[in-house]
Amino acid sequence: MIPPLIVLAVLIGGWELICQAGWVDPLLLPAPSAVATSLWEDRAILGPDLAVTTQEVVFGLLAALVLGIVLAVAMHLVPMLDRALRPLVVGSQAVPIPVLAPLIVFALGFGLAPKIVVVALICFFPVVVNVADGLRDVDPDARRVLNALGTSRWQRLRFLEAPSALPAGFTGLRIAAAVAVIGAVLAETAGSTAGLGHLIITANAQLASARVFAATALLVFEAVALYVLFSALERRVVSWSPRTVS
Amino acid sequence: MIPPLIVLAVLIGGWELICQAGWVDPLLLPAPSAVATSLWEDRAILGPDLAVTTQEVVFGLLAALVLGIVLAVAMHLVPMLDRALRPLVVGSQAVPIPVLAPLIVFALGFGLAPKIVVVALICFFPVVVNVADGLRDVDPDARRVLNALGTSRWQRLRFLEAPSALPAGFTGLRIAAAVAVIGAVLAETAGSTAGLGHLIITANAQLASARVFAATALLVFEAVALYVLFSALERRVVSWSPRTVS
Amino acid sequence: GEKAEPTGSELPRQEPFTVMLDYFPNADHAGLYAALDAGLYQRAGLDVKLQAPPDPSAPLKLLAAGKADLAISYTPELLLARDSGQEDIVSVGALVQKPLTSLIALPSGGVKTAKDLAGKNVATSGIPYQSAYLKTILANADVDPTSVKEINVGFNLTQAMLSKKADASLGSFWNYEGVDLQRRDEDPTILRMEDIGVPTYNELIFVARRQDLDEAGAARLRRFLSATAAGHRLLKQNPKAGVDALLKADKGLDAGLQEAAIKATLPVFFPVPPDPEDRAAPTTITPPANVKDLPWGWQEPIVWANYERWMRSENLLTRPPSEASPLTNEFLPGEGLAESSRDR
Amino acid sequence: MSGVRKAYGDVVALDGVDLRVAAGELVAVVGPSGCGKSTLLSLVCGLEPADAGTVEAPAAALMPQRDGLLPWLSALDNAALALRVAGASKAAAREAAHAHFVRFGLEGFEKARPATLSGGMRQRVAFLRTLLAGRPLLCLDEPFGALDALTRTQAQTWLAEALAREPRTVLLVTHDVEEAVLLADRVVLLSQRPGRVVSVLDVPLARPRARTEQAVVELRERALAALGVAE
Amino acid sequence: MSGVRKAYGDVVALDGVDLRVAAGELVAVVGPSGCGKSTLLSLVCGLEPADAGTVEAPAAALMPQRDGLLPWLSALDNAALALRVAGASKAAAREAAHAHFVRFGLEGFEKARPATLSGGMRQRVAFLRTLLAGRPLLCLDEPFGALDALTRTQAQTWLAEALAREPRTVLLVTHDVEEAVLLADRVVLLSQRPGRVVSVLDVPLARPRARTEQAVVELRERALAALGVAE
Ligand SMILES: Nc1ncnc2c1ncn2[C@@H]1O[C@H](COP(=O)(O)OP(=O)(O)OP(=O)(O)O)[C@@H](O)[C@H]1O
Ligand SMILES: Nc1ncnc2c1ncn2[C@@H]1O[C@H](COP(=O)(O)OP(=O)(O)OP(=O)(O)O)[C@@H](O)[C@H]1O
Ligand SMILES: [Mg+2]
Ligand SMILES: [Mg+2]
Repeated sequence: MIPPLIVLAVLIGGWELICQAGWVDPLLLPAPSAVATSLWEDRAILGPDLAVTTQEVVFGLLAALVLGIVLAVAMHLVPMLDRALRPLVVGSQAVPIPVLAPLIVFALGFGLAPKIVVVALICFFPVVVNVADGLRDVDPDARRVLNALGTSRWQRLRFLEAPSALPAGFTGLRIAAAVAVIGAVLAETAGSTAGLGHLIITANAQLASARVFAATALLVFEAVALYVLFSALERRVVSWSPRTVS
Repeated sequence: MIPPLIVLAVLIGGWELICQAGWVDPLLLPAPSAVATSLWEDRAILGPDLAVTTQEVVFGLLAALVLGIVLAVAMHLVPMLDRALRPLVVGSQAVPIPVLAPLIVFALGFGLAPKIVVVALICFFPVVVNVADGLRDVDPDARRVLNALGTSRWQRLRFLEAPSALPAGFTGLRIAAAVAVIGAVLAETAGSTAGLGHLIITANAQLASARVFAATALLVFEAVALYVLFSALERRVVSWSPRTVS
Repeated sequence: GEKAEPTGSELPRQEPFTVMLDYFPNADHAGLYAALDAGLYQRAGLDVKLQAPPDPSAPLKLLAAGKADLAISYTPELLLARDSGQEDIVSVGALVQKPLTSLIALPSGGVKTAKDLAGKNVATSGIPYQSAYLKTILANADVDPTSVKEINVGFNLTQAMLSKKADASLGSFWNYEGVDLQRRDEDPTILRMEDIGVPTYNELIFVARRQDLDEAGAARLRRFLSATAAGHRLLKQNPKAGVDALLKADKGLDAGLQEAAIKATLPVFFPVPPDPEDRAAPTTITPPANVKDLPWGWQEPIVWANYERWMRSENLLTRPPSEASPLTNEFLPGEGLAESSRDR
Repeated sequence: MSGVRKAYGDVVALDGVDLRVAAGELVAVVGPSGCGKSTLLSLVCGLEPADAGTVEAPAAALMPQRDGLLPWLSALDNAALALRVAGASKAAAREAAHAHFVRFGLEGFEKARPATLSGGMRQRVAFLRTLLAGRPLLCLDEPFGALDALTRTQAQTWLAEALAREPRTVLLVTHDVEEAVLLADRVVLLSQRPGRVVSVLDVPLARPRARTEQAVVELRERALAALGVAE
Repeated sequence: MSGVRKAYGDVVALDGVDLRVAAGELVAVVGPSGCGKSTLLSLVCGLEPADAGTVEAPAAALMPQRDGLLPWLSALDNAALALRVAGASKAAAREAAHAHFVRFGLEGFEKARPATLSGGMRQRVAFLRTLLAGRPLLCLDEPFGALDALTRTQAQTWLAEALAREPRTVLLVTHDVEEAVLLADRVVLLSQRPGRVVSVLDVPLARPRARTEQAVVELRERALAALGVAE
């Protein structure tokens, strides 16, 4: 717990100094003290927006998880599907939100659904890639044992490949958790009336930089919290792996 | 090669049908034929912008690769550093570009540098996480052999941990390659005079949807090409792993 | 935002009516929110939904795709859309009569007039017609265009000036960013487009699809515009009402800034008599010549024609002019009932 | 299996191997390291196709040379894996496997992950897993290679008993000629790579056999001689 | 090493083990599976701390029970690994390792990845790697467990020769009592877990020793008896 706090303290201290010294216009970079003040004073605004964003993140992440795993498994089971879909999956990551947003709005309107879609679109990719890679990183001897037993494809997946993929899957999940937050922000910039991303845009347009940074601080905190949560889950679930043992 | 082409053909065919049937307004979703026409007719505009974006992507990706590996190795070698920096690394992924952009512009102006920074910021994360995880997924027996030989920390890294981390590292690299393109677009939306992201903004403002989609098609193509490139590299480099053998 | 309203039995049947805003709710929309908050739409039998768009170019796309009954957009944007084949969409009223887009500079930039732009960096947001504004402004001020560096900074116009990477910016609104900077004592120089050589135009307009304007659609639109006009009259009497209504929609808005912006914008929410001395003003005005009779939302066809000609001269429009007019005033309050189409 | 040939690139692992194993027979395969014994089992288990010749075999359970235990399962669950795969419930499979844990000196290690087991313990778990699979054919690749004399004798005895109770066909790869002679009905001797059948020794002795029995010692020496091990 | 105790949770692997090995001596450690032999080597190599007692040992090279080959290196590079680690150039290390490849029946497999090697070949590569480390102390954990009689005899001979040329201290864990008697100066017999030293047999025989020598057979039987293997 201590090292990150020290780093944080040093970082914030230096930042405050830079701002106090007047090297940067406070409209560009507000002092941490101003951000802290905004965190407190604007809590009535920040709180509900944080709740909205968190909701988008949680649902989006869940959707990404399910979608990512299902897709990775399907691609793993049917190599043809892998070859057919992987370019699409990769390509999906290169479509800019401004291009996509009107289409998503057209299809889904303005509620929670389009936000979940955007978050899921951004998060499912590291999950798919890591899980698909993990499913193939199987101990050849264990594979031989199960193959010799005449196991069904499904059994090999269940008893061998799925557990083998867990560590890599968690790597992907942690990446997804960290980027889910920014996904929600992107989704909100594409038309929304609430959420921290929305707040940042309106605050930015009003040059309320302390509030912008206060919202950003919450986003950062949320990303770190999610990452830590999934790390903890990983330590429990993947207890056999050298990465958690050593 | 065949399955992705079939899927692509079906997809584009369906899309064309939907557009021809007039279900969607061409402003919202231009027909593939219109996009193809734009690809051809606007090639004098698209070409140079593609070159600019590619340059940003390549340099940003290289920077992310170096930064990501150095950081992951440093965090691996000094656990204290890991604990201190990981929250920052994770948190860095939650800072929205609109918040960051003014600061980057303030520090770096409008040239190539800020784009490289943004691309690198987005791409280094999957590299760090995957490499750091990979460095720990080491065969315990091999570790014992090297430990017993009284190897230095550096030697263990070089002979044992670094090669062990290669497969996971390539997973991260492929993810990074796929998202690098969108990183460049994001960077360009925060201020630029060229590049496909810039083109998309201007074309969008002119409601030139076909051109927007033509630029998007190039982005998608570039992401897929980079991914395929790194996959091929991986097959050569990580030739011992079950993921590439089987 | 429900106030104490007439009881349900007195209300007409509510028809859903979706309006796609041009941007997140802000002072420009104060009249609409005031009308909404005062129950004017409800009384007009409209269940109005004011919807922020995914991005400023999306409202026309979503309107064309039938996802809204009405969209708020920009004159150049509409003309571009029509140029790309969307001849079915038409401007049915002006929300803001004048350009809001302006050339803004901070004292550090050393730009007081358009002439001072020589040798400077100008930040724009990369929208082609705004780049064309800059060209026109420079030509108008006899400044060598090659001496001016245009840098596209996306959404960071003000920040680019604050970080001293740009000496001036073209693209922010005088009634919003301009007012904000003034309130912060940044002492901005604000030059409005129509004052420095760009033909005047209606910055924000209401756009509809002609195909939606059958008898029932037209009736709905008339009721909407009439209620919106009333909302703006409310706003004129009491700008605070607009602030309260806006803040109900978005608590993140700064009440002081919104009020100042609304007050600054009030004059351009309503049609004003053209100043004969104004170079940018149309030389003639279509009847009714009596300015008092100009209804709220009035669009001056000559202004539009001038602006369209300018766009064409800048190669922003490529297709030959269309048969169908890009605007109609026939759905404005008090208009169009007697004469079917005044603008033809 | 007849006329079987298998090559990996330039390396010919097996060349022209004919082998017929009767049901219920225990055939030991002995041969120099790298001569293709493990490859032979792979072919029999249908894990790889032969390059030439035909292989026919019933459903088999394989115990590979490097145990192939699943690191995320406990010792008990690893032993019970084949039962789970065959459709048994988790509880039933565990119970069935646990019945043998005391006998195999694995008591108290039911919940231990493979990584925390000793080399010999891992081997015993893998052996148990293979036997419990209940397949008509067992392919055992050096099943007792890491066991000390005592534990090995116990395991051998146990295998003999299990086979007596419930006859199975066994293909036993071992580098230990003595073990082959003690357990097998026939001993197949393979040549240096590419592996060919050099000779087949019948072991017509009654069971249980003792290490020191004259006939056992004699056969062992004959086999060793055939393999070229100098006296 | 004196009074050493090592426990993993509830499992006591070693308890009160005293062992003194003179420089240049070859001591074989024999004991039932799971009695803590591998653990003993870990402690000697300094891989884990003892819970009680003291361990003193010179720089060692370890050959673990499961070879621990690096899958990304060729057989040659795996064998040469210790040399590389000691600072040799890639070319020099390869050359040094290659000199032994023919002798070990690994010729032609220089470039093969461990995954394509047979079990016995892997073991030989690991053995080579350990010897080439040039450490004063060798800790060999079942170095020949996967080798057939012929290859094993060759490897044993080779080890004996290498030691004669360049004396080293060797701690040899084996489950094969015969091997222990053939190679060692002393044989340390460990009890069932928790491992304790049951007895130490001196092997005062001249080398080379033959498997069939009377003294060898006798010592072997004594050791087996001490371990409780019924005749
Ligand atoms: N997957 C593979 N790819 C390439 N070569 C292989 C593969 N598997 C085995 N070989 C080669 O085939 C030959 C026979 O290997 P096999 O494992 O069958 O030997 P073995 O008789 O089991 O030896 P040991 O007693 O040492 O285990 C060896 O030379 C080995 O290198
Ligand atoms: N890392 C570990 N964690 C927990 N328990 C362990 C660990 N390593 C060894 N043990 C336990 O310590 C005991 C001794 O193990 P060790 O590997 O030393 O036995 P061994 O004498 O080498 O046996 P074998 O001849 O079967 O290889 C075993 O019961 C084993 O389960
Ligand atoms: Mg083998
Ligand atoms: Mg051991």
